Amino acid sequence: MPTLTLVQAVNDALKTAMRRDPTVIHFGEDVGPKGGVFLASDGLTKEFGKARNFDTPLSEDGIIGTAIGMAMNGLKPVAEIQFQDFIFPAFDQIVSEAAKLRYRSGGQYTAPMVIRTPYGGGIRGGLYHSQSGEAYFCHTPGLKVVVPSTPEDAKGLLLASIEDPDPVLFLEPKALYRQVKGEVPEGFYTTPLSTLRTVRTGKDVTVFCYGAMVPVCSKAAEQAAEKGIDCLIVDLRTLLPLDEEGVLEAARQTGRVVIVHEAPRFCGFGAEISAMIAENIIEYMEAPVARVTGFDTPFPNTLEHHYMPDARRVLDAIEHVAKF
Amino acid sequence: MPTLTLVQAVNDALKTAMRRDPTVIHFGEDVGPKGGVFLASDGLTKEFGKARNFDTPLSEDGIIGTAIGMAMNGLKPVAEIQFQDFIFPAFDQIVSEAAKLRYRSGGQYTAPMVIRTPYGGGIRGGLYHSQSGEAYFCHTPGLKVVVPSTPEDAKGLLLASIEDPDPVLFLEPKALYRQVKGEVPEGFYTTPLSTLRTVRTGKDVTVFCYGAMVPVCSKAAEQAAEKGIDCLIVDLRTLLPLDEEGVLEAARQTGRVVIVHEAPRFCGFGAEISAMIAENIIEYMEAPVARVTGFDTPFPNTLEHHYMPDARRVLDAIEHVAKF
Amino acid sequence: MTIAEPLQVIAQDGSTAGFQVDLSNDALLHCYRTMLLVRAFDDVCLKLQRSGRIGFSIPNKGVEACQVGAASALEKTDWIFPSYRDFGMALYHGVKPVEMMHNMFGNDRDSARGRQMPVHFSFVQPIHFVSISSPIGTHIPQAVGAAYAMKLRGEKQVCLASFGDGGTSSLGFHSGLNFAAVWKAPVVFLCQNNGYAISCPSEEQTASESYAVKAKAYGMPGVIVDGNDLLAMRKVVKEACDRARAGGGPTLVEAKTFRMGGHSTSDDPTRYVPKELVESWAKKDPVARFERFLASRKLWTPEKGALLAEDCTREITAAVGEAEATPAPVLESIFSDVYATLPPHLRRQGQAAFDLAARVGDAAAGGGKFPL
Amino acid sequence: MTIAEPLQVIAQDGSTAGFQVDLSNDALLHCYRTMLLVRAFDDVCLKLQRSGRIGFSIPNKGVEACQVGAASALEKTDWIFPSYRDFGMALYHGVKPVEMMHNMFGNDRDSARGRQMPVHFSFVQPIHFVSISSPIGTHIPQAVGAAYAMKLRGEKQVCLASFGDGGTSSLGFHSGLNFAAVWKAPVVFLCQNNGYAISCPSEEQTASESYAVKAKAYGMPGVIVDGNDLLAMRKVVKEACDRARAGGGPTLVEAKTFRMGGHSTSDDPTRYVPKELVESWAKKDPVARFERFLASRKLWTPEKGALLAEDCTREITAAVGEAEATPAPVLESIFSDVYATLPPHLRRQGQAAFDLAARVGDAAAGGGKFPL
Ligand SMILES: Cc1ncc(C[n+]2csc(CCOP(=O)(O)OP(=O)(O)O)c2C)c(N)n1
Ligand SMILES: Cc1ncc(C[n+]2csc(CCOP(=O)(O)OP(=O)(O)O)c2C)c(N)n1
Ligand SMILES: [Mg+2]
Ligand SMILES: [Mg+2]
Repeated sequence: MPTLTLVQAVNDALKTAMRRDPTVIHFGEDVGPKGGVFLASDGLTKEFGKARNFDTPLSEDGIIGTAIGMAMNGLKPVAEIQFQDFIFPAFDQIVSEAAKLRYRSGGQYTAPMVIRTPYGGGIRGGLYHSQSGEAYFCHTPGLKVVVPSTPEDAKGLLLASIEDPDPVLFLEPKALYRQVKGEVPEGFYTTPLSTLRTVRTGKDVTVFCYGAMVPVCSKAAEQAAEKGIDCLIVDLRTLLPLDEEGVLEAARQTGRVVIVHEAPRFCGFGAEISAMIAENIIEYMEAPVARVTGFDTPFPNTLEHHYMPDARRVLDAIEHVAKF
Repeated sequence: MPTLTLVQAVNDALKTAMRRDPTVIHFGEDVGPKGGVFLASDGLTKEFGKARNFDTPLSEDGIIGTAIGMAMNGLKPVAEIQFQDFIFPAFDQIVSEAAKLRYRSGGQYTAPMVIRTPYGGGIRGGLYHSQSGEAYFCHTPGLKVVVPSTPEDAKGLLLASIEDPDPVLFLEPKALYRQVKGEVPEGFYTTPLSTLRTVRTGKDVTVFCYGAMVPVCSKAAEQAAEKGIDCLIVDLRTLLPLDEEGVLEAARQTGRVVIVHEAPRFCGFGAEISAMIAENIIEYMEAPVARVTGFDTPFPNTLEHHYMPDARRVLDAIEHVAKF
Repeated sequence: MTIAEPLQVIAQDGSTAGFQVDLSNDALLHCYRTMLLVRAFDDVCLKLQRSGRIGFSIPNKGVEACQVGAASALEKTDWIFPSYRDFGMALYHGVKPVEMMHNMFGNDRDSARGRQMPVHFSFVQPIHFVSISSPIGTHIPQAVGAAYAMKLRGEKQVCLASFGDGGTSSLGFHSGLNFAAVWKAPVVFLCQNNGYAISCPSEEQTASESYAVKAKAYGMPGVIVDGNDLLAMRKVVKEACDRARAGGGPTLVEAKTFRMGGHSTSDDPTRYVPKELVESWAKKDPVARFERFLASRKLWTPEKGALLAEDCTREITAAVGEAEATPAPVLESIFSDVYATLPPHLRRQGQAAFDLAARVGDAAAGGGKFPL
Repeated sequence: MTIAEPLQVIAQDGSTAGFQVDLSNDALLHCYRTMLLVRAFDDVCLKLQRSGRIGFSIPNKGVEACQVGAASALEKTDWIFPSYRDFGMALYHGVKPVEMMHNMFGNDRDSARGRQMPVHFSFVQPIHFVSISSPIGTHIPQAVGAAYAMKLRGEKQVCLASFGDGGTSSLGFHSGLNFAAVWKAPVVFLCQNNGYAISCPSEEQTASESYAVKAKAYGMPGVIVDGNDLLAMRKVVKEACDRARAGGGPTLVEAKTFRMGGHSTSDDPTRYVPKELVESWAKKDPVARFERFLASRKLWTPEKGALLAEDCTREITAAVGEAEATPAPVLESIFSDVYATLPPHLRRQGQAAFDLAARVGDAAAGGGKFPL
């Protein structure tokens, strides 16, 4: 099996999908000759031609709006939004249109499509090249929201998203694009959506995380282990529809929970996990349900390493709930 | 004191603000001669002229984008979005721009402005005239989010929002526009933002709600009282920044909590309340923290009375946590 | 190729001055009957709304020729991306009034199962009449995407994207027309300029000399046509379709017409429309004009017209009977069609809703076990 | 009034064929020095970026005349709504390079206190140079709103909204130009058409015959100007400002220029820009052209130019020294300026962050008590 970085795995997934299915097309800003600002679409135009991988004018509304129309009419569009921060001009198309099309037409029209976009901090991108907007989308019935954290999952989940009959927002942790490497099976395979990945088993504290926070939590768990605290780490992978049973099961196993994400805390995704626990299994909890998150501020630039949860902050929370 | 409906109180607040401060201007789609589709701006053009109350072209991006520029340059814009469902074309201007302007300019530029918009169900508006999008905005640092539930608060909170130095999203429960009436003080007064309103005191169960759910919860509390359950009802009024201390205090008083909103449950505002409790005062909780919410589906039309929480569903949850 | 004066084929007196009509008598009568059907639908719905039997409807008086003329230029394999005012296009292509009436009542046989407001139709047969969405302009780039798919597959189909004068200010107009022109996608953009966007008159909507001239911003042809002239509409839209099918890319058509009623049954246009304006347009009624044209070909007499109108009213009234007798959707309809398959959390929420409804004996919830 | 051929004042040989220059020799030299300052800023920042001392910068080689010529047409009381490539406008109006360098290093004296990426400047003095935002086009309607405020107060000021060719596809372009024209707001829209939006060439950005022609869609004048010609830029922008001040409403100016470097220091333009294109534009360098013009007036010799360039480099280098020596922002800067006053939840989060940093002895967090 070849060893790929996460962004190479994305590229491999796109090529794999486009080879096996002529209806798959990929487009967005600068994804053509330039190959995308992170090179995720490197080589696609060369192999599949300009009709199946191409640059668009600078309009996210146009990118997603046209993708919906393509999806309605038999294509399998994969649209890139250059940075997740720039998805908001297309918010209406995603939230009002893609997410509600099947519902409002009684299934006569559907929008099976994938929106790929790099999200999150770690590249000194400041306010507008670092955001983690998953909660905006997870509050939107009709969408699916997927976040890989390993090269193998990036490929398997992206292929599963492309196969999926519903619109999928595929959030790629840009901090991990070149930071993580791993073996990736060749050819076509899928990693089923709405399934959790156990990163590490443990009996004392359950840590829920996804995307770029997974390696951070792993590091914190190693440090915790040195202090005698044994962490179960769960990579959520699909945030919507979430495997809620699996989450509750993992929380119950330890009775102590830490939830970690980069996005601001207030009304962030972590709140839902916490609420789910408080609603269903509060009697199993032996400690407060802690959240380690970005602050409730815009994303800063110079001090991003203070803004983003790091192993230090995660460990602190792990110790807090372990000792409670 | 005159008795006004909620929409009349909004109209009164706009007139009061525009009379005392010549920099206040109001605009949006159909707010001019037509007076707004709900008549919230009835009579404004007549009294203040076309330069201070006027119709705009059909572009929410334009409405909010220009409002930001006006606010930067000394005006106090109050912009109406005809239905909250149609705010999404302006999502980028609100989330990327208004909310982040002060931060990204170190306070050199600011956007003191108010976005008024009717939200919520109850008028048989279906998917696109019924939504409650508060959670999208509450996840956005830099914004304030206000939701009145009585005529007196509608006026006082709107005037406070117009006075506020930060951008405020003012969500008006359209179901209550003509449904609730109440005495409203004449002239200028403000109801401070970020303060809670105790609708009803009680010792058994705490119910958190806002907007159109307040009368629903009051009704449920009356029915609960008949069954011997004494409810404390808190109208949150300002969702962001929330009076978190007040919320925790009210939750601690009974140890049993029900949270009610119309919006979908998953990653809805209720999750944050629940998470706050699970994080800070879980040890005081004597029952699961229940949420009564819209379902995780788009908003239906014919069956909206099943979709929206009603006294029946709220009562069910109150009984559930009371008996736990 | 922007035309300053709206293209006209049928003069106000019904004459066509040597114009080569490319429709058979039957086809002409079908156009006529469709306009009457729209009018009957309107009248009946207005009464239903006023008496509280339905919640809402959208009047079309004055714009019937616009819709029907444009629709007549399309093939059944083409796709229509309509605005909420365009149901005449669906009727023209053979959608049955009762299908629409199910939507007006939001009942269980509505294609959207009562999830949408009235007049938000969706059909895939006998023509693709894409699910109407309330947010203005969002369907415009969608039409372009669907057209891109047609082009990629080498099909000779077109998409018609229809919207109002207000719609030209929307985001979708800008992105849609721009993408379409760059891609040379087979789309016809139809702007029905009916004078108002709810209460906003054209001069507050845009400062441009016309709507058609906006085509220049995207590098595509723009044409102005008399929207109350069915044959002119047909001609202009057909030419645009032909060009699109031949690979010539998109066209923007501005049809000048007038909305004789309110924006919707919730609207009171007397607050903002000058009376004289309504009176001046009343003289240009598109149906009467087409009747004069038909009369000039011996296809119409007042008696024939009255009979046909009655027939249309009967058809609509029958549809009302059927739709009103059809039960409301069952509770399950809230939870289905959110995703292709029901995810567990929706199953749980649906089950809870059903249990509660069953416990409190709520008939509307539908009987039996929660079916999903 | 769209002009098909770009307006030119300075011929490639530096001659101006009887054109009435409305700037003093000192003012001409100020324009020249500002262009050199932009070039020096560019060069220094590129080196800083390549050696890892700053993270990012935006090259301006080729577009200096565009920025400086436009800026020279403005009064200090006017407002600039710039794109990230427009810092020459700020330099022209007297913003000190060190103010900018603080931003490039994201230090505590940066007006945005290190919250923004490099080149995202914000100034209120000596001219309003509005905080640059990354999302393309959002500032366009904002400029219109600020201009509406000017108009309402009866001030004779204008807003200049500057953006790229790619920016014309954005939502803000469409809503901004439309609102401005309907309101007759005093705005000048400057589209710097530098050939590319990152890697996207103009022919994939739009099918229109020019960017200036898009003005027609909004009913405002559109003008094309040679963006490498400082005096032509000044003339066209000044005329647009004059019209705006006189109540004549907005103008769209398209400046034809070329981005000689990459989009940013992260970009490799050889992947998509044909070499011949770069070579052809190299011959039209705006600085060299202005030098020939100055020489024709005896204001320039190669020696004088070299001295001035050195002087500029010295000024920039000094700014680097000062900025690099300035400490990073303290932890408090993450939490302040979210709201006018710090809400309790941010106070708690800030305190927790500060406590943790103090506990683990993190120097970057700044010493002492959490100050808010
Ligand atoms: C994005 C959005 N904003 C506002 C509305 C509310 N609204 C519904 S119809 C309408 C006017 C549309 O006017 P026009 O495009 O001219 O179409 P017409 O009704 O005249 O056919 C408005 C403002 C909406 N549906 N969507
Ligand atoms: C809404 C949005 N989408 C995408 C981007 C990423 N992006 C940054 S600059 C740029 C190209 C801008 O091109 P142009 O407007 O021509 O300006 P230039 O850089 O050429 O001066 C893109 C796509 C962005 N900043 N904002
Ligand atoms: Mg209209
Ligand atoms: Mg450019």
